[in-house]
Amino acid sequence: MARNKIGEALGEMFRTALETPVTEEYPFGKKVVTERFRGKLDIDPLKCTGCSICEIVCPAEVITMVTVGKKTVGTRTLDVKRPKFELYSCISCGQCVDDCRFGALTLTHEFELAVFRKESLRMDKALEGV
Amino acid sequence: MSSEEIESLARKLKGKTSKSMNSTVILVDPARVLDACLSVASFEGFYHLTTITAVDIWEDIELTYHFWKGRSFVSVRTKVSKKKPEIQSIAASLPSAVLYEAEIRDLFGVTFVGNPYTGKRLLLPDDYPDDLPPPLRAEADPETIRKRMKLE
Amino acid sequence: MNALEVFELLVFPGLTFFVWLAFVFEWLERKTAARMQGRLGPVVTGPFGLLQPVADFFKLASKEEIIPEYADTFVLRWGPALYFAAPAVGVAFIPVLGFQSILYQPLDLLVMFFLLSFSTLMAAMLGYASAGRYSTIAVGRLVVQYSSYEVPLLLSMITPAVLAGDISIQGVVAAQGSLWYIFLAPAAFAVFIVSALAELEKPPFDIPSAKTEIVGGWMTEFSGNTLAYVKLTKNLSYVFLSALAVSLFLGGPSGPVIFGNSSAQAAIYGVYFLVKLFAVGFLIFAIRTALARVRIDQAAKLFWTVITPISLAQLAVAIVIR
Amino acid sequence: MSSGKPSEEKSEAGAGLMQYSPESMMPFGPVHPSLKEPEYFRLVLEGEKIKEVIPRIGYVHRGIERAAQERTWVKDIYLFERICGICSFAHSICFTQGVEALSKFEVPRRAKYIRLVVAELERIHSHLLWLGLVGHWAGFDTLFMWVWKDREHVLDLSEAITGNRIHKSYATFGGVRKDLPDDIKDKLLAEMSFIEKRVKYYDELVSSERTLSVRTKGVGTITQDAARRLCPVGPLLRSTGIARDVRAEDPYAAYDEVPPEVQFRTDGDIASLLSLRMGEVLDSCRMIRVAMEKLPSGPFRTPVPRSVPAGDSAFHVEAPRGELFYYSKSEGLSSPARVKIRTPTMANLLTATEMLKGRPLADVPIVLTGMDPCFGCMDRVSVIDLDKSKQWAFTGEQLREYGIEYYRRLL
Repeated sequence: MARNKIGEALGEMFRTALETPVTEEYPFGKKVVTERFRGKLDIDPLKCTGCSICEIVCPAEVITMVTVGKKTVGTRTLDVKRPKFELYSCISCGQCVDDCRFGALTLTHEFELAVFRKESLRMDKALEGV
Repeated sequence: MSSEEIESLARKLKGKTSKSMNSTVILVDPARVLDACLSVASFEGFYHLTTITAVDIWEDIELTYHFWKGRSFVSVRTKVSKKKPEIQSIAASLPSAVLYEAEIRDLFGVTFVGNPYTGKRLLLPDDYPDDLPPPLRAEADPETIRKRMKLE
Repeated sequence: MNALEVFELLVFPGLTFFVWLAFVFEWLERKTAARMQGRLGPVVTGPFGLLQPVADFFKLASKEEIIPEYADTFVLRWGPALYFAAPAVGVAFIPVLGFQSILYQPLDLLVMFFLLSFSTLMAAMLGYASAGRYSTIAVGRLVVQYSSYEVPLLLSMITPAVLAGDISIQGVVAAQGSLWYIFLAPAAFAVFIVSALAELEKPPFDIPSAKTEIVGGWMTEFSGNTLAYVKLTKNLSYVFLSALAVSLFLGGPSGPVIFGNSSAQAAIYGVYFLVKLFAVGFLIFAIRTALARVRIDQAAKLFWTVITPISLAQLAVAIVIR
Repeated sequence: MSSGKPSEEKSEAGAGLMQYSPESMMPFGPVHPSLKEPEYFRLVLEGEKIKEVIPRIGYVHRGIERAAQERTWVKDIYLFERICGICSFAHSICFTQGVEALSKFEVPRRAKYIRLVVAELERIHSHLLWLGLVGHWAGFDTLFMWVWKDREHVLDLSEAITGNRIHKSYATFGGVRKDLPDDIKDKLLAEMSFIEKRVKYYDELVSSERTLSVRTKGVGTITQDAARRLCPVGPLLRSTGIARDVRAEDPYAAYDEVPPEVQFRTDGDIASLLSLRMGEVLDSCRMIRVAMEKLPSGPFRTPVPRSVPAGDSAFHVEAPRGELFYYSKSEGLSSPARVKIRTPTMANLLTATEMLKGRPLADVPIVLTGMDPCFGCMDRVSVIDLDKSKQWAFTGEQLREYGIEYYRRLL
């Protein structure tokens, strides 16, 4: 067994004392996240075609499609749908981003999601865009 | 354990073997489960009982005892009818089965005769209504459970 | 006692000065312990977080006081004041500016013995009075630990008195003019530091107030004012014991004389005293960060079988030298 | 009031065994819903000796196996990933590989290597977390701070590769969702040598620091024949000398091309568990380095049909705490018919309870820390002191201290 003496950690302690501490002063210094960090979901209303794949695929059932208007295709009239997001229960897994063929959805680097009112985490951006 | 040995064991226990993916399964009827497990476990190195899986197949419950060694599983499978969900416990000779059997008793309602676990419940909350069917059974409906236990 | 003496006793080299020092010591300990662990330590309040202990004190003092159901309210109301009094009085016997301490008794080293055991007694009474389950178990361990470190602590304090031939702190300090007793009796200094660690319940002997083991130890049931004063007292006794170590072993404020005996020289003495005080304080919490908590049975064994014989031997050597 | 006398009315005890009167039943354990698998034991005492241990778990039983039956296969990956807050990637690769085996689907070699690298990263962070907790438990907060400071490097690496520190959401059917970032290789190799240097220092520190080694040597020992009988898994099993590791014996992902050196010790106490887990961290660093050298090029993922053909599959992986087992059964629909999950702590739980039988009350917390339950969850105990007929409630830690008091009387 290695020699058994007290105060084994003393040397290392003084070395750490000289190094710069690792605590990040978060509220003051901004936290740098890595490039692939999966933060808050965001949608680009122009690219969204209302195909509702994201609603089907979302594990947390955060997305609901809302009919925002009508359009006629040939003889049939279809209603135009756009997604509405309740981001307070979104788990940022990115499955919808992968499956959206039109690239309308992206995961931003924003992670400060503490809000006073639940409504401010509802995203209806896609609805007005039509 | 080569396939001939498994074949001979299955014939001895009047059971059938079937192959599924990486595990060979020996189907036996409930009375012979104990000595099937014992003989599998006694093969060199097969003593590790990974777990016991219960699956609800409509009118009865299928129990599979998985034993693991090397690159393959050898599993003993049996069916227990829902009308009389009782089977002999193997915990006396394979002590690692105690908790697995207790869990299945909680979630599927299969009582293992002779299981030394003396707690009334292993997993379910104490106020789970006794008259309701155990949760993982097909006929257990989450809505009624939620209402009966006054969960929001 | 004329106005100057009262001022000296209560403000400058006396109570307020040492209470302020207690806050600085707590800050110093938290800051360097953090820095040694790669953390930052208190930063927000005041420059470099210097006012954090003061902020903690006033925050606690303003909090509501919860007295447990079966607690002995009388002891809990007056206990902290007495507990605070022990080091507060002791501090007045330490010479800071020059070789005269404010209060001088011919046998004031014995007063020190009494104050040290009195503060542990008060801690035990407070813990027991608060009738919490954790505190009662903690008081049991506090007494066990006290009984093991008391003998070596006292022995290591007697050694310098024997060397100086005078049982008063002022006398010991004066006798050390030329040669500090740390060189004459190094083992006694080491024993004093280790027993001081046990008295202050700092790791590795923080068993009575072990955070992870019994939540707050004998301080678990305190809240509001009581907790504020008990914490302050622990820091004050930390300063008090370091000051004792300085005066008994490092010659108190003695050091090269620059301005003869004018008031400026007194200031220089004060500076020497402070430097040595911070050195001893730094030594104590360097040890505190480096060691894991020892179990109570190991602590008792360590004290009785190892530390007491050393202090006895050291005393014998001192008598021979004398 | 004699302990253990059978009482008239039907007590807690189930059928068959001698019925225990409620007073002799001592509840020991937490009611801590925030913990993953909070163990709660009812100990039957005879004076100081523990005669019978009845575990009671399920405080966070979220009915995941039932919930899985109502979600599609892809959604289930994100559900199972959230079973454990430390070894979440082990759950997702165990489930995905089980289903890939069921649908006889060949995953590209590069994906297998990437899965190996991320799984070993997770093992390193899980073992470092446990080392820090042991330090904190023994009152040595400096070790706790240092170890968790170095662990940040590993978590930052996971974030760089998968986008999240713990819940990686990275493995999916047919491979992984994103390729390794191209500048990751040298960053990984640099961090691995850093971790190796630090862990070597900790290993040496923990064994030689007197105040620590005296608290871990010969404490909470597990004998080999008990292990053979009770089938514990992972480091707990290997610390008794039986070197069984799923990665070596039944290799999955790229473990057949990058085999692990299975670590094992012989005396089964906490000190050997400590050095065993440190050895595993060093071995993981080595494996990551080898895997990065031999990393094949090619696709990291191939498309997979949504539904899974009928059949069932049993699959297991070596999670940081031991063998994790998934049994999934499909009837060819878009959601699974049944998924059975057996986590390593479940297997080790029985070993811990059996280890407690016949031991004094004092050993309860130490034996359980060795098992490294997902959280050190011995939190509160209420002791019915039969001879003094008083009721105390201690915390688990306080029980630790009571243990020392107990040993002190033996001195």
